[in-house]
Parts: sequence; C-alpha cells; structure tokens
Amino acid sequence: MQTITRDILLEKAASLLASGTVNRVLGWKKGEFIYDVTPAVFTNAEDMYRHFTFDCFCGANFSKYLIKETQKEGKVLVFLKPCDSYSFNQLLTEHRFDREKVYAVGIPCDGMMDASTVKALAPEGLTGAERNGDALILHTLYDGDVTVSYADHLPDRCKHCKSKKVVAYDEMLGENGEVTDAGRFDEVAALEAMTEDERFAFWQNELSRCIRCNACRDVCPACTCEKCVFDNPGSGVENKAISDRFEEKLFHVIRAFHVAGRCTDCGECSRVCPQNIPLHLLNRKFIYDIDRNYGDYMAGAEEGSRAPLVNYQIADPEAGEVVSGAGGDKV
Amino acid sequence: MQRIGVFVCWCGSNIAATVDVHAVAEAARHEPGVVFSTDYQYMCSQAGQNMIIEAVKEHHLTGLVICSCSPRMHEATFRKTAANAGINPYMVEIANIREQCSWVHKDMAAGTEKAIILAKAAIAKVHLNTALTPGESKVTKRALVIGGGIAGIQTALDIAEAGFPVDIVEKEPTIGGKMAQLDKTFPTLDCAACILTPKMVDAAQNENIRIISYAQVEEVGGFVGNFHVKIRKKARFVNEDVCTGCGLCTEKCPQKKVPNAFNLNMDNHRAIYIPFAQAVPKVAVIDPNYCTMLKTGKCGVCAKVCTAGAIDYKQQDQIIEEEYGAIVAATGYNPISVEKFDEFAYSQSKDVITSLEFERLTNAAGPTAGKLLRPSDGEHPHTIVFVQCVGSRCAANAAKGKEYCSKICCMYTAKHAMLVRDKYPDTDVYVFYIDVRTPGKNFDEFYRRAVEEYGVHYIKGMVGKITPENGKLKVQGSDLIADKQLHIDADLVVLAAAIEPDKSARPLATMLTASMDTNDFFTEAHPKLRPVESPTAGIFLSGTCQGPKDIPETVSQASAAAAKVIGLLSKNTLKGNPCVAQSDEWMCNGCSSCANVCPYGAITYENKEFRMPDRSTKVRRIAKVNPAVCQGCGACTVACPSGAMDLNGFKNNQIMAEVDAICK
Amino acid sequence: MQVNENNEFRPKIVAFCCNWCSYAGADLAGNNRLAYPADIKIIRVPCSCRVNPMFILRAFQRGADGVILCGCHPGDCHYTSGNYYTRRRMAMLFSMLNYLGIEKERTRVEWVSAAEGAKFAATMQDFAEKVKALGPNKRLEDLRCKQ
Amino acid sequence: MEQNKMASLNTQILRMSGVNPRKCMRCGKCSGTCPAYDEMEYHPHQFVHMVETGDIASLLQSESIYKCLSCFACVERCPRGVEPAKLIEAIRSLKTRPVGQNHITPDEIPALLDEDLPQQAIVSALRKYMK
Repeated sequence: MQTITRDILLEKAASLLASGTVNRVLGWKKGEFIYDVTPAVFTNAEDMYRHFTFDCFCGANFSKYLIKETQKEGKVLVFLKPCDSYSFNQLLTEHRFDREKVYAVGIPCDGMMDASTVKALAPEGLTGAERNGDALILHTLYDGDVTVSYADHLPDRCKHCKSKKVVAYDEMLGENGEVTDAGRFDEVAALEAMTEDERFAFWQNELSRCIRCNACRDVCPACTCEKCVFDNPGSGVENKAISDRFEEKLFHVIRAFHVAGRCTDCGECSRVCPQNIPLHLLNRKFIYDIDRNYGDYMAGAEEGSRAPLVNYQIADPEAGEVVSGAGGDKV
Repeated sequence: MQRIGVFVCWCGSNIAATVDVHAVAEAARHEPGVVFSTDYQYMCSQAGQNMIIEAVKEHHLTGLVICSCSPRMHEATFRKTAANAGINPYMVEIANIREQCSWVHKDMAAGTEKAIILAKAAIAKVHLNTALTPGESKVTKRALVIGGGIAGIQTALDIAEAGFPVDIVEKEPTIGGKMAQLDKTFPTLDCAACILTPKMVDAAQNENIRIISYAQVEEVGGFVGNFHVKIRKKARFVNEDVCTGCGLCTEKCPQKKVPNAFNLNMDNHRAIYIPFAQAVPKVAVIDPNYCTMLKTGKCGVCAKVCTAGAIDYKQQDQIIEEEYGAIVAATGYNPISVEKFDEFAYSQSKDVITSLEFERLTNAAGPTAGKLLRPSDGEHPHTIVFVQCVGSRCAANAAKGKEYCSKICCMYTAKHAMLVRDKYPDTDVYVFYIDVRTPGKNFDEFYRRAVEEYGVHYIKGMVGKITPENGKLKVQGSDLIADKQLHIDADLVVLAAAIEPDKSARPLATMLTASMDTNDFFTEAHPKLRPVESPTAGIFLSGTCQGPKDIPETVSQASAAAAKVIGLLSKNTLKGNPCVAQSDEWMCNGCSSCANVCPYGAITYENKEFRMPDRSTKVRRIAKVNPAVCQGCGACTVACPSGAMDLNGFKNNQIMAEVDAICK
Repeated sequence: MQVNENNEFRPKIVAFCCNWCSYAGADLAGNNRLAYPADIKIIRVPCSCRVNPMFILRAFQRGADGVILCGCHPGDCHYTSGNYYTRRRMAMLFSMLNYLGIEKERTRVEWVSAAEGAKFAATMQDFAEKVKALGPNKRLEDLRCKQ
Repeated sequence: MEQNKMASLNTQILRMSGVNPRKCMRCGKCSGTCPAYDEMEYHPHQFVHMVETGDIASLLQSESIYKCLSCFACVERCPRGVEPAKLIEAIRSLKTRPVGQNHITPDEIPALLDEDLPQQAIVSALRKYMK
C-alpha cells in the first residue's frame, strides 16, 4: 500500500486550491500536544504549509463537518478515510449536505492511534510520537524513546476494523482496500455470554463514570440533529445534569437507539470519551442484533439504502425471540 | 394554566360498585389545575351532559376529564358536549374506569386506587392538550366499483340513480359475475338471467355509469374523497366502439378448441368469442393464448368477416387514470378447488361435479342446452347424490377446506334436488347433509317442499368415500338417523363446494390499505354497526367479498354500500381527523426517516430558507405533512431522531405526562 | 416501593395499548369481566408504533417495574404496517436493555386483537406475576425522581 | 365410587389420545368412511359421542374396539380434526395394557403371516398390539 504522507496531501490540496476546484480544505492542524490533532479549515496554501499536519493521530472523522461547511460559498476539499466515507454516504442518504459542494479525496488507512493509548504507554513526559512502519516510537523525557508494535496498540475500532475500503470519493489517493470484518462483534458476544447481573455490573461500572460532557454526541457523525432532544426543553427528556444511576443509561440508550441502523461504526464516540467508556459497544450491539435478525446491513456502504429501523419484513422475528436469541436466555 | 373540570361517572352500579366514585372525585379535586370535580350516576345522559355544560360556564373550564367507560364508547359523545359548552372538543380526555378498572377488579380499595391514578393521568394529559381543528379536503364526486357481478351492478345503479357518476371495473370481458352463470334462483325459482340481464342492460344504458370491462385496478393512491386510481384495460383486440356484437366472427374463427370458462370448461368456444348471449358490453374478445393470428401472424379470418372493421390485432393494453371520491370493493367469490378431497374422486370421474357445474348443466344456455346429462357419456342420470359441506366447516386442514359455513349451499342444493325431481321424476335424489341451514324468508318452506312435495331423500350424515366402478359411482356414507352405513350406486355426484373470496381480493386490499381476515374476506369497520364499510375511510364493501351471502343479501348489502357512498359524495368537503402528525421545521433535519415509515405517503420535503438568530440565512430540507392524507398512526414520530415530528392529540409530552402520573 | 396490606410487593406496570386492537381487547376483557391485577395501568396510543423508546425508559426511570406494549397482530395493523416497525424497534430496544443487565421479563411485546379479551387478561396476569416475582425495579430507576 | 372411576378413565382416554371430542360437529363422515362399519356394534361417531358424554363402560364391554382396523381413514377425512381412530386406540390400550401379556413383538410376526393377509392389516396389527 502506498503510504500517504503529509506531503502528498499537501500537494493535492494546494493544486486543488490553485485550480479553483475548491476554495477551502478540511484538514488536520497540530494541537497543544502531539496526540492532540484537531480538524481545521484552510483557505490558502500558505496556512496549510504552516499548520497542516498528517500523522497517526489523525483519526477524526470529517464527514460531520460537511453539514456546516457546505452551507458556505464554494466547494470544500475533504480527505476521507474508509471510516469517514461510510459516514459521508450515510449523511448523503439522509440529505444532510449538498454533494455538489464537496470534493472528496479518498485516502487509505490501516489504523489510527488514540490519544488515550499513547498516554497510557507514556504517562509522563511524552514529547513526541511517530510511526515507522510497524513500529510506534514514543519520545519521552525520562525514558528516552520507547518503541512498541503499532498494530498491537491500535484502539479497538481499528483492531476490529470493519472496512479498509473508501466507499465514496471523487478521487482516490493510493490504493483502495477491501471490506474486512475482523471480529468486531467479539466483545459484544462476550458481554452477551455473561449473566444479567454480570452485565449490569459491567455497565454500571462503565456508565457511572459518564460526566455528561456530550463529547460522544458532538463528535458522532450520525448525531447531526438541528436540535438534540436532550437539549430541547420541549422534548420532555431534556437533561444535562449528572447522576449516578439511570440518567446516564437513558441518555446513552436513547442516543444509541437514535443512531441504530444509521451508525457506521466509526468508533468516534469511544475515541473522544474523556472517561474511556466503551460506547461503541452499545452501537455495535445494535448492529450485531440488526445483522443477526434482519440481515447484514452496513450503514453508509451504499448511498440511499434504507435503514433497518425504518424498514421491515413480514417474517421478522418477535421481540421476545430477538432478546432471547441475543444471550438473554442465559441462566 | 388550564382550568380543569373532572366528572366521575357511576355508570349506575357498573362503576360505583367497585370504585368509590366520591373518593375519585375528591382525589381529583386536589390535583393542580382542577377547579371543579364531581360525580354523577350517568354522565352520558342528557342530565349528565347538561351538568358538564353548566360547570363549564360556571367555572370557566378550559379542559375536561371524564372518568367513565371506554373512550371507544363515549369519547365522541363528550367531545360533542364540550363543543356544545363552547370549548374545543379536543380539550376532553377520558379516564377509562369501567372496562379497564371497575369491570376487571373486584376489590373496592384496589379499584378506587387505580381509578384515581387513571384520573390523574388524564388530568396530567389534559393540561397539555391544545385546541385542534380538523382540516378540510374536497370530495371528488365520482365513485369506483371494483367488480361487475350482481353486487357491483346494484351498487353502481344505486349510486348512478342518485346522480353521481360511477365506473365499474370488471376483470372479465363482460359484467354479470357468478349470477350470470346460474340457472334458477331460490326460493322463487325465477331464472337468474331473466332478473339479472335487465339490470346489466340498465347499467350499460345509464349515462352515469361507465363500464370498464376486461380491466383491473393497478394502483390506488390518495385518500377518502380524493383517490387516484390507475386501471389497466386489457387489450381485447376488438374495437369496443365499433363491434356490433353480431357474432359472425365467433362462428367463423377456425380455432375451435378453446375451453369455455363461462361453462366451466365443459365445452369449447372459438379463439374469438362473446362470453354469452346477453354479455354487456356485447363485444367480441380474442383470447391471445389461442388466436393463430396473434401467435403466428397467419390467419386473419375474423378481420375478413367483420363488416364493421372492429378487429384490431395491434391493440395494446390501455391505462386509464381517474380520480374518485369513494371506492367500493365487490370482488365476489369462487368455489374452492375440490381436487384435494381425494375421497370424493372429483379428479377421477367426470361424473363427480361441483354445484356451479351443475348450474351450467341445467341451464338452457349451457353446454347441454339444459338437458341434465352425465358429462362422461351423455346419458341421463337416474341416481344423483348431492354432498353438502364439501370444504365448508372444515377446521381440520386449512390447506383443503374452510372453517366457516358457506351459507348458500343448503339452499341451492335444495333447489337443485327439487329441479331434478321436477323435470325428471324417475330420478332418485339423495342429499347428504350435516345440518340443513335455512334461515331466511321462505327458505325453510322451500327446503321442506323439496322433501315433502318432491320426495328428495335427505340423509343426515356425511359421505365418506366415492369410488368410480363400472360406470357407476359407489357412494359410501353414513345415515346417522338410521344408524346405518349406506352404499348407493350413483350416476352423478354433485359436490357443494365451499366458497372463498376471489384471488384478486388480497392484492386489491393491499392497494386499498383495507384490512382482511385470515380467510381473505374484507373486514368491515364494525361487524354489527358498520357492516358495509372498510376500516379504511372511503372504502366500502359490497357482496361476497365481505363474507358468504346469497343473492338477496348481496343486493341489500350492495344498496347499503351505495347509500354510504352517496352520503359521502353528497358532501362538498370532508373534515379530517385533527390528530395528525406535525413537523417542527426548526428541528427537522430533512433526513427522510419519517417518509420511509409513512404508510400513506403523507410526508413530502421542501427546501426552505431560514433566517438564523445571527441574521444569516440557511436553506434546509424540511418535512411537510399533508394533514388530509395523514391518518395519525405516529410511526414517523418514533422514526424521527430529533423529535421534530409529533402527533397531535398524542404528543410526546402528553404521553410522558401520563407515564409520569402512573408511575408517581 | 409499593406494598399492600399484607406487606406484599405491588409492581407498577405500564401497558401501552394501540387504540384499534389491544385497547379494544382490554375493553373486551372488561366487558367479559375477566380480572387481571390492578397494578396494570393502560395508556392509549393510536398505534403501537407511536410508542417511543423514550416513553418506556421514562416509565422505568420514574419507577415502573415493568412495561408491556400491545398492538394488533402482525398483518392486522389498522395503519397497515405500524406494528411491523414496532416489532423491530422494540426487539432492538429490549435486547439493548437486556444487554445492559435489565431483566428481560420486565419488558414485553404482545399482539392482542380486539377479539382477544381473554388473551389480554391472561397476558396481563402472567406479566404482572413475572414482574412481581422479580421484585422492584432497581436497575433503571432514577432515585432523584422519588419524592 | 364407580362414577369416579369412570370419570378418571375418561380423562385417561382423552389424555392418551390427545383427542378433544367436543370438536365433533356430528357430521358422521367417520362412520361414512369406515370400512369396518358393519362389523361394529358402536360406530366411530358413536365412540366420539360416548367418550364425550362419559359412557365409557359400554365401550369397554364392546367388541367394537377390536373391529377398528386402524386404517385412519376417519382421522384423515374428519373435517374438524377429531381423530376418532386415536380415541378407539386409546380405549383399546386401556383395556389391553393391564392384561400385560397379549402384546405382539416383531419376531412373532413371520409365523403369523399368511399369503392373503393384506399389508395394511399387518401394519395395523402392529399398531394395535405393540402398545
């Protein structure tokens, strides 16, 4: 696979800006820390040469930004990793932005690092990190360079990558990959194999850490509502305070339900969670249940496909059968 | 803040016996917003309603909670009362403390406690009620009748008589249906053709009626008052406007081996044919499966002999699109296939026939010109056995029979038996029956005449087995009265096959969004009180598509359906159900989830420019609900992730208020 | 937690019933005087597909011990297809709740026609007994809502 | 006492056969179909009726229960799915089981066969005497 570097992207962006194909570029910008890369919009090549960055921390999914960006004048360039392209398609399916106002460049991806992983490997004095082939080299103040295997330290979403194929683009840089599916339901299945009490204890422990920062919602490319029900005083469920019990479950269950059948499993929710709650396990549960009961469905794989929860088959299984079939019968 | 009045009904002792109505009224009094609370023996009575009206005036009430029987019973009543009192009818909520409380709980304490909670839930909901006004839609003053049998003809005639245009869509080349195939009719024994064909002619000549024969409904859109229907008129390869019905072509066509469906394939007609002499429209039709010209391009005899020049081998199917205010289903019935009953040997012997085949055999216009002859050898049968309930009342095997009673068989079998004995007194006639069911005017008298005057042998019992042997049919059956097993050597056996709805009914019901029962009969809106309407507004039911019926019943239902249609078409506008979905354009994402689940296609999208708080403008795609089309199911409200879609009368916050009140 | 005079636990159960089939079925149970526990409180909705998962979670949050959703039998929906959507939605929601460790007996979908008064009463009896056997719902209740 | 015993026998028959005689609509098709009708004192439809009304004593006395060929034509053709032959079989088993020894085993069959014996009779004999 051709390695995509900062230079390649920069060159592509600069030429598209120069030719007038686009007037803005949605890209990544260096943050305070090495792992703290943030999305940014560049309007000229000069800024780009100064601030644009591309490394193994550029995991952010850009698709959601297109909703706002396409409201502006002119075309915007976006780089789509495989994950992002699914969200891109899903948003198009839901008529959330104008395809004509986007120039999409597909880029291959074989996994992006999470800030939390790196921070865990080098809790103190991390000054830099880089990828060198299969190795991840961390520069630290106290321990010098620490070299670890890149693949072994990928976050869950990349370890169990659903697809290395960019499904929507105007132009592809490098070679496109294939749809994979590296056991992404293993963790869900493991939870299903537990007893109800064990599962409750697991989630109680996870969700009780939630601080209701709404980062998961804000980053989610499926959570693009003009006004979220949890922010809407008229919805009856508006609630921003935190509590230790059911409140968080309500939020996370409803959020997962609202994106069920629309979630592209990009894993951004878990990436951004400051409390490291494995939120993707909620979404994957729905995807797993949908696949098992209504046939395999990948949101965003095709533009215009009908989401499973706004669809039905006469021969669908009953609710009780679905619950029991998903490990509910364990005694 | 609403000013709420609570009215607790005793319903005599129906509620008061298990619910302490005073306690309910008292508890309600202390709920926020409740300014008046009382109880009364019969709230739905005139006095009770007056009490409500007085209270509204005296206490300036803005919302009413009636704790009474089911809203399915009296919601409409109390909404009218509210309107009479000068408040919006949708400011009323009913707490069902009879069917769902006093009648199902025996303990007074538990019943009272639950009634109070139900009252509180209704109070919580009415706090959030808003005045609703039904939308209005125009009514297209034209009706569509699907099916041109006696039911469809009668319905169409009655609607046309009232001055409304009506189209009959008939899938066969002629109207007339099953009745046209019958010989005589019970209990008067007048000939079916003599009473049916004048009606067919009436229909053809009525200027308000258009007969679209050899056609089928292909697509139905719209809603009550405003249906849009696509009809496919099949090519008959004969120009209907030019053909004079002289019939010369049907005699000259060289292709003679086409099974005659009108005579139940007991004889043949040509590839170009007129189904029967009195067909309406009396126009020839070419069967493309047999016509040599259409199959090979070589022949053209009919075109040569047709002096009118009506033959058109290039004719194509034609699509007719029309708007209708009301649609009547009159799709009729068919006898079930009796081949599956091996014991009756229908497929083994030509001399085992169904009752409808028997009708054709005795009909003067039938394959034997009315002489009763055995199909196998054309001989006169001397012993005839009639078997009743073949496939009717058969609960054991749904693949074979029907659980219901087909209703008409007892009477037509008595008719057949009587006619045979009348014409051929030398014939022995046996009827095996389980029960003889003859409710109906002059029906039992008719059956008794068959026994007493005509000497038909009625045998209480069922035939177990029929074996064709040496040109005879060995019939083995039980005689339960004599406690004997009978063995009869019969020449002809007639099976009274169960009847089932026409196969076209199920796809039609899907197009009409009309419901059906498990037997594929159309469901009526209410089994007793609304028997000629489908639950889907604007769809009416005529004849056997709703359930087994004889001719007099079919005709009365046909006229009843016509009366309902006339009632609908005589209105200029219709008031809709105001409890429809509504989208908040500020919250709508335009994602199309709602339109995906809407069964009525009531939701469309538009791009709208919004002025944002920062004075910028933004164009967004938003959903619009057509209130005339929306039926208020609420599927869209749950599909909508942002909560932009809500349902009037059952708003999210109203239902949650009820939930909160119940779980308090 | 609610108890009766024998200090026995009395569950709070919310039953959502569609107007055309199940609510009518509940009325029929009443007409035929078929008793079921008073712990069941019915909320009328036009169609089972009107029931938003939020309502169900709200009920649990406010102290319900069980929630049952009743609609027309598949194929019989007054609105043609509403209950098919209900079936998928509730299958997903209830499976998720069970995944979070909520006892699966606390949630149920049941198809009850307008003619099935006896089935309605029997279903409610059975559901109430199962929920009662589980005891009070602790796992989904938001304690702050208690007064 | 006697009455109680009969009632419990009746329950036993219903349980063993799985038949609900109340489904019978008295059409008589079973008796109309029965090839052994003339051999019987009580006929298939009467079996059903007698079990329904609890008149077990007469049935147990009657030779009719051995006349049933177990051809199952009545079961096949009954429009209500009553299955009279299963009922008769249950009554027969009720009588033969306590006796114990008059069973037949597959090994004994060859000796009992003669050439004219129809295949169906062998099969039904097995059905009747194996239990």
